[in-house]
Amino acid sequence: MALTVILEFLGGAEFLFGHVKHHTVSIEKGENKLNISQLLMWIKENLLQERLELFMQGCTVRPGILVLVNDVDWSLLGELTYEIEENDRITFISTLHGG
Amino acid sequence: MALTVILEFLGGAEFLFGHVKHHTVSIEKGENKLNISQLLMWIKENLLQERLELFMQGCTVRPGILVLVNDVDWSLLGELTYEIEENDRITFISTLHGG
Amino acid sequence: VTECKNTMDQESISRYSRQLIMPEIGVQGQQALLRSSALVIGAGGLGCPVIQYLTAAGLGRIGIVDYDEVELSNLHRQILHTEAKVKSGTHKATSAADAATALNSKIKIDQHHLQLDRDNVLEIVQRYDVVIDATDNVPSRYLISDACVLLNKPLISGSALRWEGQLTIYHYKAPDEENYGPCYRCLYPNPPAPETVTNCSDGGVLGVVPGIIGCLQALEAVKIMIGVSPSYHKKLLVFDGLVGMFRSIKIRGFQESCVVCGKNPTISKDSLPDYEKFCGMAAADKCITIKL
Amino acid sequence: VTECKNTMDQESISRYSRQLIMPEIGVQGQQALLRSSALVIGAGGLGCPVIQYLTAAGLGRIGIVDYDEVELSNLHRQILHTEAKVKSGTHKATSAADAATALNSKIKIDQHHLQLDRDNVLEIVQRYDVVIDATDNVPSRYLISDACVLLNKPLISGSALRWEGQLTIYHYKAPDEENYGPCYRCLYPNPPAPETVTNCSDGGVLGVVPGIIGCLQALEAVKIMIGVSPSYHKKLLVFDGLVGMFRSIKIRGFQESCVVCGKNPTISKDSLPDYEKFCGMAAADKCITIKL
Ligand SMILES: [Zn+2]
Ligand SMILES: [Zn+2]
Repeated sequence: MALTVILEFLGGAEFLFGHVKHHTVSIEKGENKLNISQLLMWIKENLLQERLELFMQGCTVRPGILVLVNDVDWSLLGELTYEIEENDRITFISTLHGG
Repeated sequence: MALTVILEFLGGAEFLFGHVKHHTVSIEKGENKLNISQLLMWIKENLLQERLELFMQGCTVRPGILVLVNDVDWSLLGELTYEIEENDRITFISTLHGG
Repeated sequence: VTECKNTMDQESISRYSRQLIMPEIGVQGQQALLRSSALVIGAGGLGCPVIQYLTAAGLGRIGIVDYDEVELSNLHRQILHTEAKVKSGTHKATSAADAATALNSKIKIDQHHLQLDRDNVLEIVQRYDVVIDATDNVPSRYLISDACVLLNKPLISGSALRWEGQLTIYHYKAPDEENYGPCYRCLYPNPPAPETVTNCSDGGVLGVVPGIIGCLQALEAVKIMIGVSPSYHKKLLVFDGLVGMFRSIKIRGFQESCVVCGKNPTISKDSLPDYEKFCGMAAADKCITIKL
Repeated sequence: VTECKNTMDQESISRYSRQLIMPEIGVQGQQALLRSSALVIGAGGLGCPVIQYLTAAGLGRIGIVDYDEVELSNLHRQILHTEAKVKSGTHKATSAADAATALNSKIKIDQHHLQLDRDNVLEIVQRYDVVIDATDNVPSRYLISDACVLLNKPLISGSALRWEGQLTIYHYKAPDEENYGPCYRCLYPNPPAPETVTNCSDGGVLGVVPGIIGCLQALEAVKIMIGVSPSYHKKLLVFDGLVGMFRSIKIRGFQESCVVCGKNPTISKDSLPDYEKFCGMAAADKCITIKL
C-alpha cells in the first residue's frame, strides 16, 4: 500500500532538493504505519540530492530546521514518532537569521 | 434539515453585525437547497441589526461588498444562485479605499 | 565582477550587491529595474513606503503624484515626511522626492503637484511602466483604473483602513495568458453609495498597516519589473492586523460586460467620464458629498 | 476632544488623531504608547522600518543598538540611512536616531553604539518594556533571547533572507495564561552548524522583504503596548515574497527541558555563556567561523 504525502522545503532547505519547494510523493509502506523517523530515511534515500549533513544529523533533522505537520510544530505531535496520514503535509523550514 | 454555514464579515462589514467578524450559524432549510440569494434573506431577517441599506441593495449586496465562498469570488461560482454546502464559509468583505 | 563591470558601474554593483547575488535578480534583473519607471499616485500612508523601497531597489524613474501639503496628522503613518516639512508647508510630492533623493540620488524623480483628473491622467500615466494606486478615495480609484486599461499599464492597487489592508493587481496579463486580469470596474461596476464609504479621516488607521500594504505593493512592482510573476494577479490579499490574518482570495478575471476592458467598451481615451459625479463623492479623503 | 484636552496636549491630539479615533486605541491606548519603551537591536533592514513606525506611532522612548557604520551596500534595504551618512561614515544608531527625530522630535531616543554581549546585555535590556530582535546572526539571537527570559521581557523576533521572512514572539504570556510561550532556545536548543547558516552577505536579500517583516514587528509591538493580544505568540509567521505566501504556524510552548526558561535552568543572570563560542560563529553578518 502506498501513502501520498506532500513534502515542503522552505527557508533555503529547498536548495538541497533541486530547488523545488513542493513535492507530492507516494511512499510504499506495505501494511505498516509510517512515522516521521521512517519518512526521514525515505527522504534520505530517495529525494536528497546532496550534502546529507545540511539536512540531517544522526537520525533526525539538523539543528536549525523546524518540522511541521499540516502547519503544526512536530514537537506538539510526538516528533519522530508521529504517524503520517494520507495527504499529510510535512514541512521542513530552515530558520532564517538575516535582517 | 439544518445547514451549518460559517459567515464572515470583514473590512468594516462586521460593524453591521454587532462588531462580530465570525458567525457560525445553523439554517433550517427543510429538504431544499439553499442558495446565496436565500442566505441573504436569512441574514436580513436573522442577523442584520441595523441599517439594511449599508449591506444590501435590492435583492443583492450593495456595491462595494465582495462575496466569497471558501475564499473564492462568488462571481466564479454563479453569484446569487450558488448552492451552499455544509460548512461552506461565506465571506462578505467591504472594500477599503483609504491609504 | 569583471563581467558586471561591462554593464553596471562599480558604485551600483556595490550598492545593489545584496540583491544582485539573488539568482532571480542578478545583473540582468538589476538592469531591468534601472530601466523601469513607476508612477506612485499618492504620497501618503501607502505611497511613502512604496516610494522608499522602490527608490532603494534602484528603479530608473519614479513619478510621484500628490497635490496636498504635509500636515502634522500625516506623520503617524506617512513616514517619508518630517516635522520640518510640516512647518514649511511643503508639498507632499516634494517632501517625498527629497527623502527619496537623500536615499538614492541616482533615481530620477518626477514631481506631479496636481490632482489627477480626466483631463491630465492619460498624459501622465502613459510615461510610466507600472502604476501604483496609493490614493485614498473612490473617484481616484476608478479614474486610475480606467487610465491603466486604456494605456495598457499594470496597476498595483493597495488600500488600508483601521487595522485592515487590501491589495490586488489590476489589468495584468502574464506572457503565457490569453486574457487580462480584471480592472477595478470588473470588480466594482457600480460605485458604493457615499454613506457606505469610510475613509481614514473618520475611520482612523494604524500607521503601520498602510506600511505593510505599501511594502507589499513595492514588492509586486519589483517582481513585475524583473519578469517574475506577481502574486496578486487575479487574487486579492486581505490583511487584518488586529488578528494577524493574511488571506489570498481568488477573484474573477476580466468581465466581458465591463464598460472599459470588456467586449463592447463605452469608455475610451476621448470619453472619460466625470469621476466625482459618477461616484457622488469628491476625489479626496474628506467628508464631502457631491450634489448630483 | 474636550475630554482629551485634560490628558494629552493639543499637538499630540492632532498628530495622533487618525489612530486616536480607533476604538482599540483611543486616548488610553495612545497614552500607553507614550508611556512605553522599546529596544530595537539592529538598525539594519529590519530595524529601520521598526524604528520608523514605532517613532511615528508615538512611543515614549526607543533604544537603538548598533555598532556598525552606514555603508553603501546597506541602502538597498536600510531605508532610514542616506547617502550623506555613508559619506560621513556615521554610526547606524546615530543615523537612525536622526531620521526618527526628524519624524517625531517628541520621542526620546537612546543610542547604544555597541555590540551586545554577555557583559552589557542585561543592563541595557532591563531599561525597556519590549525588545525587538532585528539582528542578523545566530549568537546575538541566543544572547538576546536569554536576556529577555532572565529579565522577563517580551521579545519580537524577525528575520529575513532572499525572498523569505519569519516572525515570532518569544517569552510572552497573556494575562489569562499560566505559562509563557517558548524562548528561542525552546525552539532551537542547539545552534545550527556554521556551514548551514546563510546570511544576507552571501545569500542576498530583497530590500522590501525585511521591510515587510519589520513593519509586522512594529505592529506586534504596538499591540502588546496597548494591551491587544499579539498575533504571533506561540505562532511563527512564515512569508515567501516570491510567491506571496503568508503562513501562520502553530509552535510549541515553553519547554520544561529548556536551559534558560525550563524547570531546572542552568543559565542565570550571573552565568551567561560565551555566545560566539556556543555557536561557533561571530556575532556579525560576516563569513567568519570561530575556531573552538
Ligand atoms: Zn474591466
Ligand atoms: Zn526556553
